[in-house]
Amino acid sequence: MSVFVNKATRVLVQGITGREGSFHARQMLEYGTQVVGGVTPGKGGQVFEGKVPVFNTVAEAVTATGADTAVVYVPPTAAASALFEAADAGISLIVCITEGIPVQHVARAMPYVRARGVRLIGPNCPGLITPGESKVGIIPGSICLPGRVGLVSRSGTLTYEIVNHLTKAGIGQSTCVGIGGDPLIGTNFIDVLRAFQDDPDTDAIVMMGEIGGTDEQQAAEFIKSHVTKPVVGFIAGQTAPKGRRMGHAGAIISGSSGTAEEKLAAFAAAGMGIMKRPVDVIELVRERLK
Amino acid sequence: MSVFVNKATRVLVQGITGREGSFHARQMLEYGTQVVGGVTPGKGGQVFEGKVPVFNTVAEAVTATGADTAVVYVPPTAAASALFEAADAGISLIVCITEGIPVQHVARAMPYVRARGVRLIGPNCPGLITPGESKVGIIPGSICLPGRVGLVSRSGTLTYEIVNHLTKAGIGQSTCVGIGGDPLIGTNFIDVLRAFQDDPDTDAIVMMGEIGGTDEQQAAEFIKSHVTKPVVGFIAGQTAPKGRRMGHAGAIISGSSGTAEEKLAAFAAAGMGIMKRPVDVIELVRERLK
Amino acid sequence: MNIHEYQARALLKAAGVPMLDGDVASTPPVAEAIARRIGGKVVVKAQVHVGGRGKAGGVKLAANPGEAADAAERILGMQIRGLTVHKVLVVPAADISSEAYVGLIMDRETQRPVFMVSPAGGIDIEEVAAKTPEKIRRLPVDPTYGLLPHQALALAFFLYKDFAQVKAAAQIMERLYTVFTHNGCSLAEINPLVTTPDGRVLALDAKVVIDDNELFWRPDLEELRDESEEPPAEAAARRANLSFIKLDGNVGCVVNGAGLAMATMDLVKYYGGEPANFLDIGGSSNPEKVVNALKIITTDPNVKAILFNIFGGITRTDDVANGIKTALAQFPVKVPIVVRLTGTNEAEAFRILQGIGMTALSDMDEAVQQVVRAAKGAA
Amino acid sequence: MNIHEYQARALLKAAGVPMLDGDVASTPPVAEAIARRIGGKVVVKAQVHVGGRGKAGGVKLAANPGEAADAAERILGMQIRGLTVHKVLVVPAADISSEAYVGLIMDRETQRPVFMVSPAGGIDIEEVAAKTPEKIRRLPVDPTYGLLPHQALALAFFLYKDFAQVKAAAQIMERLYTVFTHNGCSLAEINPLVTTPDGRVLALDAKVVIDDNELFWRPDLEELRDESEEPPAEAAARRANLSFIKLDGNVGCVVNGAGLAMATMDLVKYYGGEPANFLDIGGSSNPEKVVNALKIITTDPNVKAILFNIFGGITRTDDVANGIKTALAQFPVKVPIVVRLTGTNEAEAFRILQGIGMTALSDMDEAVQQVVRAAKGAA
Repeated sequence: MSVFVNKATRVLVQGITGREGSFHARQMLEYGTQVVGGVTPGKGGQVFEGKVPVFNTVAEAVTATGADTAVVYVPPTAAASALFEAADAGISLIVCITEGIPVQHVARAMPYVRARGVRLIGPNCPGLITPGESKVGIIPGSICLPGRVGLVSRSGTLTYEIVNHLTKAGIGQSTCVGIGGDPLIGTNFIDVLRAFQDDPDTDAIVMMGEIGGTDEQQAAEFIKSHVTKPVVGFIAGQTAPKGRRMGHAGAIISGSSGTAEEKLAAFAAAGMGIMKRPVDVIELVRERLK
Repeated sequence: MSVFVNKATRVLVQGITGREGSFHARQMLEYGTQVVGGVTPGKGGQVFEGKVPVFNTVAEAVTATGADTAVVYVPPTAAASALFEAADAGISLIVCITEGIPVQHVARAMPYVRARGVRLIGPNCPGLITPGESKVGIIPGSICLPGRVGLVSRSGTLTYEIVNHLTKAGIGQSTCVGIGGDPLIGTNFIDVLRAFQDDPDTDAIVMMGEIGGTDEQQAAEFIKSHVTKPVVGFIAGQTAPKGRRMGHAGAIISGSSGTAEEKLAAFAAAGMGIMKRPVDVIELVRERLK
Repeated sequence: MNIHEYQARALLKAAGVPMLDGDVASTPPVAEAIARRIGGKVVVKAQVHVGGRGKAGGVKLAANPGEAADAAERILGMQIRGLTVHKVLVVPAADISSEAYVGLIMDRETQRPVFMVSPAGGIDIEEVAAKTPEKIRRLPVDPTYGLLPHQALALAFFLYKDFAQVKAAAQIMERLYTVFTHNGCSLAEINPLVTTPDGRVLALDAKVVIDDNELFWRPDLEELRDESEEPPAEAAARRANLSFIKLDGNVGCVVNGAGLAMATMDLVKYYGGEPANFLDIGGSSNPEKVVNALKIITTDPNVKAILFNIFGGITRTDDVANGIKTALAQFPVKVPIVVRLTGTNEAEAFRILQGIGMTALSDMDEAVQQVVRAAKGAA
Repeated sequence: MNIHEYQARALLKAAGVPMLDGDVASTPPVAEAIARRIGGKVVVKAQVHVGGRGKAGGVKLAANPGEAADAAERILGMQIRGLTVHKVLVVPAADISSEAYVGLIMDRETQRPVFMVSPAGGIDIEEVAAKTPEKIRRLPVDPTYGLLPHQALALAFFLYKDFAQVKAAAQIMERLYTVFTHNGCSLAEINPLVTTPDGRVLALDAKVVIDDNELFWRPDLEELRDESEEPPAEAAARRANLSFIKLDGNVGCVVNGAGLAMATMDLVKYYGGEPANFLDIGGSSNPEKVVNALKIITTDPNVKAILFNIFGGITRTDDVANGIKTALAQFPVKVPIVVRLTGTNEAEAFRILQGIGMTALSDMDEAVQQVVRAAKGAA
């Protein structure tokens, strides 16, 4: 099985007629994701790829299609508004791919989304995929293999690198979740770890963190006390200098806080397997699946 | 017994050093209300009437005194802020006496107060009194008599008039609640009716409404389906012209809505006793208490 | 507080709501000059705080500046529902493709500002609500977030198909919301919101009502008040911090508390009289307020008898008695006064009144019956 | 984005935060003129985007205009942690009674703006937090309501006893919050917030960091950027929409994705090399970005070998291969290039590279080991 999305997930694409949105909507359709509708204000009535109806508003789209999940590809200027709209329309899972949303806009949208009981993944994330069932976002379907290892990560291509190692080694994945590289994100490591722990079809978990913040340290605490399944971890940014933003808005060592060292120490204290290199994931997971 | 306040209620007076606040704080103390503290920013450390400590903030006052109820006498310019402050400090009942708060300020404070699970009575109300136990607000204690009739009203002196009739006739009250004359109020008729219905020591209910809005009509619906105790009602403003605000910001007939006629019709449909004159309360209640 | 259409237009314009050009005039020559500046056909509209101006002849079309002057001549000074027209608004006669309604009110039930929009504009929205409710869309706005962009867009899609017009209307709604919140409005509406043949979306007529409670700390809004729109007695009462409304009866009423004041009027009616006014002297009475109240009531020639109904709580009844005493010393009151007092310091109050040869009652029904008899006897 | 103290002061001043007079100078005569206008003792402060200016000699007291000119002379052109001082701020030397700290940051954990205030100001707040946490009060602000008046007052009571100062400080915090929200800040702080012997409360030094994501639609804020504060290569990268940070090693890295870029640097180190940079070409690569990336990396004389590590997802690896081909045709690259490509269109990418005599690897570890060897061989 899986967490958050599966073959029953009915996906709405916000920004389906845009450059990014249309490209990834096609990719999702090809993968077999149930893309039931798209939203672009002013383009209601169009049909995307000959089969996906386009609506002016999310509310209309939800009424017409019964969508439960929205994936957001709109530009950063409109993205916070897209979150408010999806939450208002009764969507239960929002996956926000958009990068570059001002953090204060996200801070304002977050309580609105939460108050409506909606799960937000991202922003600035690659989305998630349950191999063989549903891909919501931009993770390449071709590198994934159905299986029983759950992945959660703050980054995009680094996730692909590690998924790729697992797949090539014949180790499949239950769900791969990219939670995003921004300082404020809707779903954090702990939320996903809890879901994997509760998922009867996940046997082991791989977690990829990076420098900045204390999410990994808190996740390690959570693992120590609440996760009985084996967890293998990686931290990117061991060679990063202090005080410089390493691409991701969230990847920054402030003062003495958020270093790779303190995160790895927390992993070790939680009894996690620690990858020194991405490729180490294969052996570490294999040992733990025995 | 009673609803909302009783002899265990620990009251904080916001604006205790002001003209209104100090006058009524004294009246409450005389009545036997447990006034445990007062708040006036900048006057922290003073002692009111030789026994009530004054604090700079509600949070400090709550920590020091264990107050659970706040009564607000601050001027309208500061009143909305006083509501935010009391709600933040963990007060569970706020009674706002202040008149003249802009309705949009109240609209902004309301969800904040609600989200913290706080009951707000008012604004622009005379407060409430459980005769012989606790008076929180400005209802004159001298006209009340402990007993088993619950009163709820949108107005002040009209309530006194009716309480006075009851007391003179030897009919005591469980609690008298003035919910206020503004268009937006924290506690409405239904909230109080529900409390009286659930109060084992209230046998009958007197409800005094006035023109404007639809609260009385909704209350009548509620009574029809949820209140088994006898209810006697009054509507002030049968001679009021349309479109003019009759003193209270809430007492205004807009278009064809909010007239005394429609309210009295709703009362009749709910099987309530209807007072044509305030003095009628005596006979109507007496009949129903037999 | 009601304000004039031209004032409402100014508030909307300041917030960036697109509207037709136009200006206000107090004389026909000024109206003519405005019409000349605008060019083409204009509409001349009476500025009064009542509805139904059109039916009353207060709105006229003028084909040229001369006609505009004539129209202003006829409208200025006109009485509409008892109010004299002192100003006219002159606006271009817009070439209109469609009329919609966009309104924002503070709603008691949801306790939020509520948008109401309808593609059926230009007419009374209450009528639309009653007859074709499917033509109205309502949206309660969470005041902590304000009107969100997607909400404005959804409302605008209910009005228009063309996306450029949808976007224009959504922006107008966002700006109307700003007008509403920045000016403490209890109502702000555009009726009609029109589209022109060249596709523009414009506010044609605007109405704004400001929450009276907002005026305490917003002197700039208080300045929008037009006292000529109020009966002089009501303006005088307002300045004296009294809540007063003139009615057609002959029993003057001075009461403390709005609910009791209404109940007193109702009881006057119940006992066969007709109240001459609503008057609430408020909670913390002082003798001065009583003096002012008596002054205002006695200016009404219809008043044949006056009733004081005071339930002393915060209000000290001796203050009221002193006020009566002071007033009677200052000016003669030629009609009978019936005083009902009970509560705080009533013994002292009775003594004060006895001192000037008056007696007071303590029962409300008795007092009302007495004043009704007095008014009838005098009439 | 960091901005200078004098720019932060201007933002605070515009929001009504009281502060001492002062102005910025690029030359000693201007500094002297400012000191003369201010009168009395002044402080001359280097304007650079790093901390520890005082210890580095970048802050000097001047008793008169002449001394201010001397101080400016010595500070301008000075190097502080690798940055050249181009401007100095001249402010009065305030007579100070107390120093407090007031800061506002966007907090990851509470996901809200968080106020931090301390009566122990003027020093590093992290030090206060570590050594005397009881001297710091934190308050997360709900962004939907903003900083509420009672919250500002409670924070101010933590700093001061005198109620006039409490009110002044509360107002300053409300205004600092406005600066924070209106300018998309991730940090806005006043350190120290001082009281003067005559009882005033003033902001003495201010620091503001603006969220990079805010700059897209706020060109007015983008104008506050001082490119002289950035290494030229980083400024060039930013203009080319590349995320680039220069480091001290000799292995240049071109990667798609920030996480993979960091992991690549880490792996270079793991295999005994030293990364020369962080460089993320982003998700939707195009050949132009690759050309710019190579241009920027090759300007660093320390770079002895270059590694491309591309995991094709959205990024098409053939775009990257084409970018390499174009770059090599445009300018010579004198150091060895190791290319690792996998994913979208990798067959085509391999073909393109073969066409220009290059080979590519598909394994990351192998590629990193190879580039480390190449860099060592060249060194």
